[in-house]
Amino acid sequence: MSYGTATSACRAVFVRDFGLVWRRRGDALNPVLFAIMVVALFPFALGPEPKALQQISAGAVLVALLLAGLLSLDALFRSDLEDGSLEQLVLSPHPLALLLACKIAVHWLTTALPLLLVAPLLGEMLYLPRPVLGTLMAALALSTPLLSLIGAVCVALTVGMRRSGMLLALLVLPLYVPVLIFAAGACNAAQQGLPTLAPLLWLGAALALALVLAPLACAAALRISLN
Amino acid sequence: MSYGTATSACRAVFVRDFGLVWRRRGDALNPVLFAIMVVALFPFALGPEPKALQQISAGAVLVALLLAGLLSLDALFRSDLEDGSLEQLVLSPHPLALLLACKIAVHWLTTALPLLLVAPLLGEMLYLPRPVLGTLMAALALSTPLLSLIGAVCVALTVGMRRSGMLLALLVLPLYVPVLIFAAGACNAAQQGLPTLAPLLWLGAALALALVLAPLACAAALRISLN
Amino acid sequence: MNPLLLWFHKLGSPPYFYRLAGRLLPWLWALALAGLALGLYGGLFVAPRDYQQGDAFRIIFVHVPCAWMSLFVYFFMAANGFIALVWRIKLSETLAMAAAPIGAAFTFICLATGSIWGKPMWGTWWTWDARLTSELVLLFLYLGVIGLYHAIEDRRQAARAAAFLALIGIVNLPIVHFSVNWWNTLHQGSTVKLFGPSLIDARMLWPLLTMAVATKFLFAASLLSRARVDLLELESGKDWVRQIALAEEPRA
Amino acid sequence: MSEFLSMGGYGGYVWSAFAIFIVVLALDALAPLLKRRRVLRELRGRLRRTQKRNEENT
Amino acid sequence: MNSPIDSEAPALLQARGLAYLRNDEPIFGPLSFQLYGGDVVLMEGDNGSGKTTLLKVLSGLLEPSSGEILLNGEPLTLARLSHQVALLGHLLGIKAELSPLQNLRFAIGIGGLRAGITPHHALKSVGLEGYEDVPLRQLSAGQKKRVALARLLLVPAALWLLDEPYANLDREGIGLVNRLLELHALRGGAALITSHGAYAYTSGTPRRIALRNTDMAAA
Amino acid sequence: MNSPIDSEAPALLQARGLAYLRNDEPIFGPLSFQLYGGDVVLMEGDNGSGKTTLLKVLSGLLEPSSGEILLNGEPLTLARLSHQVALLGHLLGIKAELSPLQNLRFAIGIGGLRAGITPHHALKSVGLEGYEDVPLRQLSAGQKKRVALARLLLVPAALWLLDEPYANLDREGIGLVNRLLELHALRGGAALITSHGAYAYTSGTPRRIALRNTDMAAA
Ligand code: HEM
Ligand SMILES: Nc1ncnc2c1ncn2[C@@H]1O[C@H](COP(=O)(O)OP(=O)(O)OP(=O)(O)O)[C@@H](O)[C@H]1O
Ligand SMILES: Nc1ncnc2c1ncn2[C@@H]1O[C@H](COP(=O)(O)OP(=O)(O)OP(=O)(O)O)[C@@H](O)[C@H]1O
Ligand SMILES: [Mg+2]
Ligand SMILES: [Mg+2]
Repeated sequence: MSYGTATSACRAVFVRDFGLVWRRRGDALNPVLFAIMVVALFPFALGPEPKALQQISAGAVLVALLLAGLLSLDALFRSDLEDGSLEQLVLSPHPLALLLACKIAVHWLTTALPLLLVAPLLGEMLYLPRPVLGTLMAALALSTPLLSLIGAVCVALTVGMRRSGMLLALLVLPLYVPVLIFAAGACNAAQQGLPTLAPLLWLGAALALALVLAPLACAAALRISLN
Repeated sequence: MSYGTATSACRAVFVRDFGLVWRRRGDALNPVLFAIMVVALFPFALGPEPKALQQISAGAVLVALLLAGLLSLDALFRSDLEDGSLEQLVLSPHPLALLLACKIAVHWLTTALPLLLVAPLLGEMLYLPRPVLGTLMAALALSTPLLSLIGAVCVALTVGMRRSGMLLALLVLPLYVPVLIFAAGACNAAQQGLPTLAPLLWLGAALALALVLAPLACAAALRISLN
Repeated sequence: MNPLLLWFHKLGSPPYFYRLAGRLLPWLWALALAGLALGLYGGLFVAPRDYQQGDAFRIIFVHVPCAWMSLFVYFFMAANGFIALVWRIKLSETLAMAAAPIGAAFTFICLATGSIWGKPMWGTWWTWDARLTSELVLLFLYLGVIGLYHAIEDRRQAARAAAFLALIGIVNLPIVHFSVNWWNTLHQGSTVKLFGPSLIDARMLWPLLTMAVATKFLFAASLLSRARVDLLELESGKDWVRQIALAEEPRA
Repeated sequence: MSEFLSMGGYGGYVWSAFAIFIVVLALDALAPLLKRRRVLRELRGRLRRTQKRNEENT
Repeated sequence: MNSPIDSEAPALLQARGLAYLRNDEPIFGPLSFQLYGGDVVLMEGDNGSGKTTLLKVLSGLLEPSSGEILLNGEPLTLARLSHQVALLGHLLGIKAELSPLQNLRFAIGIGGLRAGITPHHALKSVGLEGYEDVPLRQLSAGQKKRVALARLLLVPAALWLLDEPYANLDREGIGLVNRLLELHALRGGAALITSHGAYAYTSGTPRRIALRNTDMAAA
Repeated sequence: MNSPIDSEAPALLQARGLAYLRNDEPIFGPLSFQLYGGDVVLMEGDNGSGKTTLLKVLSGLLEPSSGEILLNGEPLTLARLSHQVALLGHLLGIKAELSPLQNLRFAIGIGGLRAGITPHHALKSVGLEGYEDVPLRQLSAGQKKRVALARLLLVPAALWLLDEPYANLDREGIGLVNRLLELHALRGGAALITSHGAYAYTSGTPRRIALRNTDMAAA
């Protein structure tokens, strides 16, 4: 009779959540398709001149990825709530924050990482200058986990609700703004040939903080909204 | 013993749906807030220079309104499905297409019309040139009902599904692109001082067509997805 | 029990708070209105015309007090939210949630008057400068708190979830306040200092300070009357509310 | 007087700012009064119904 | 209340070899039966045996995989059907935000009104007098069900398809359903009701149809 | 199986004046009772009388509005609690996309494993041998319930809170639940189960707690 170790609990969460994503691997492409489509809207809306597009390319890619991430957030806890797994998770003898951190990690790996991988393609679609691409990727690598962590806290707050989609966006977007500012700041600096380290360092610091605090906040929020 | 007239059935739908919106009038603001926030993302992503923002202003407003409309679409039939009202609607002796047209009309009046009303504000936030505003408003007035109608058909197709949010976006966006092209075309023409009538006329023609066909398609789609 | 604690405990009881607030309210409204009248009089008639901005600077007498209040009310809301989350005091939940719409109103006024003021001064209604932007984010945070509160069926759970959100959003307050120092912006820096000499004419300063105090009273009055009604709604099953409802039966 | 109203050419700006201030805060003060009326009305309705039902049951 | 074997008047509802497949798995097997005016038929079956599905097929919401449905001797088309059938499902089709009166007015608007009855009357006869203007969310599950029953009284329909009408109702509510069914039968209407068997239509011995539970795991 | 009035060993579960309010409306009134090792207690009550809510409060998912819960004589905190309580709710907490074995492995991972039993054994003893690797969506409702019952066998927990364990099960399944309960009681565990009363724990006469249906519409 043993309760198992926290490590084995985390492994169980990883194995199951990856298994679930694997079973519905078609769905995993949705955010990528969505981002591609949003990016594709810009040439239609702004006209096809490469110069004009190039100017907005980094920003547009950022906004598209952010919106795609936002829409996929909703699914983070939904299926677990609907089939009662979430309750079992809360009742586990292992720290809830740790288990949630694993869930968030899987979510990031399966939704944000693919987005990160297509980011160069998206940039190419909008004639993103090559030298900026590196900075954009660095900014994305730091900011997407940050967005997932912040988003997870807000999702946890709205988890029991019926029509949460729009409300979630309202809660999340103000918190995303600072992240976006720093990420875009780095890209703009790169575009003008200025040093990009400072905004990236800020993002890194925020990420380190969020890695520690967000799972705890997420667990607390979840307890509140299951209550 | 009478089945009532089609007019009275339509009136019943209007009265009820407006009543429902009125009961949750706080929610009605959500698309507007969402659109404002998406528009606010652009200056963060692209930098605050009025010149750069001005160039993309019409396009960004269009994209923001389109996304806000997209997110609010999901709610079109959801609550009716969840409480069984949709079945009662389908079983009504009056033409389903007519009743659905009324529902779509209420939806447009309560979600798209407020968006239309804040469009000047959104334009102002991105320094939209005054002369373009008129064209933008005309394009929006023609394209938002069109988007609602097209969207309604897609929602009807996905209505029974669990995680429809992202899927809906994927279904709807390709259909929205042509509308967006004409609307953005009109705005771009206005920005360059060219005549804007042609794209607006195209939008008008498409709207006239959609007004007739979309409710019928919507009814057919609904029957399929309830089956 | 410690008398102070005892008083807190008593204050936390809804009927007691309801009655106490009812007794305080007329005084608060009177002070607020008198302060507003005095401040507006001072601002519109006594304060001299600014040598740079002309009469447009008079907007300062509504813009700045409301800007301060937008921050103050948020802090008040978050502090009550914290108490509500940690000690589960119902009154704090009520106060936090009653403060949110008032804060949103002040924030809205700050934004609106700021952009009205910006047109003649900066030549534009709106720029994406750090202070303006962070103030806009503050408005969205208020709206998010209100939206979340109304989206949840159970009132107490709703209040706790919204209070949690308010606590997360508190990181925005220092950004609003210090943005003028951290980034160089179009918006001007602090001119009024609590400690040390202020940089503006005394005839401009006293109406401004009067308005600042008056808006505090206004907030207190509005907060208490909102909290009273919210308590009536929350406790509508209780006897004391029933008595109030029956006592105010409109004679037909 | 008209000079005062024109505010040195800035009248439109100044007065609309003050108007927004007053109108928004007036609405804010009005909201709880309206809500109070609604809450008490609904409560009285509920009380009447339970009373009636109790009378029927006994 | 057994169906008169009267070959002259066509049956109100006639099902011939009706079957429904989902993903090629049979949900209910070929089924044939008839309902005449005045019939109240109880359908029993375990969870998942296809009761709800059968009612939806009969109402025209689902299309049968094979077999046919005749209404008054004429094959069912969506347009004809809806004039004659009232469905009360697991989901009641009422809005929690609106009052009973608003809900009933909507039902009348889209479904029509029987002669000689008003929403107020209907609410009174299901025991909801005094609740006309309370938002439904403040009512209990049983009271909500009564609002849905009031709809049945108002809307003209010869055939009632009721999915577990007794669920959520207390003893008095069960009596109410039975009274409504009797009234409907006396008027010449027919009703098909489902039940888990815990409660049942008590007046007379209703005819029964049993659905076998097809094992979903088999395939 | 009645509780021994043995004042020396503290009760496995003790509720003192437990009440739960939602929006200040009482869901269940102040309730006091004790469960000792070996007890199986049946809780009865109408729809909406608060059975599910009580189980959630006892499991620590919901916080009681007043009163306290003692586990082995110590007040309940979320951390302590979870080691001792297994909850089987309306929602089974299993994934339809995964196989029974995958689901059970996950449950063990986050909940721990009793000595001397393996997932294969547990599946066999609930009669699901041969279904180890079939995705759950292909199983019937009753078979899904059995997977959830297998979880109870595997995860170490002295107190079982079972919400309508008999629902969805056929006669044989009901017997299975009763066998599991007996085994658990013999081992010194305790169980609190709810039911609409249609089926019940048949071995011996279990103690019963009845929840009154507080009328939600009243206040
Ligand atoms: C939409 C536009 C504006 C917004 C959102 C805004 C926002 C704010 C905020 C939030 C504060 C309070 C800061 C604090 O106490 O930490 C403030 C103070 C102030 N604002 Fe604005 N403002 C706007 C436009 C303007 C304009 C156009 C002017 C004048 C040219 C102006 C002049 C001032 C002054 C003088 C203060 C007082 C500073 C002090 O003493 O602390 N603002 N504003
Ligand atoms: N939308 C659906 N998609 C797939 N399968 C479904 C769907 N609806 C029902 N089923 C399956 O069809 C079968 C019959 O379901 P149905 O709801 O008709 O049963 P029922 O007799 O009404 O059961 P209950 O007593 O639980 O109401 C069940 O096995 C169910 O799993
Ligand atoms: N999330 C919720 N929000 C508001 N009210 C709720 C919620 N969950 C339950 N209730 C209400 O609480 C009361 C008790 O519900 P509960 O689910 O505990 O009853 P139950 O005895 O388990 O009923 P059943 O036999 O239907 O399972 C019901 O009146 C229900 O309407
Ligand atoms: Mg059924
Ligand atoms: Mg229950």
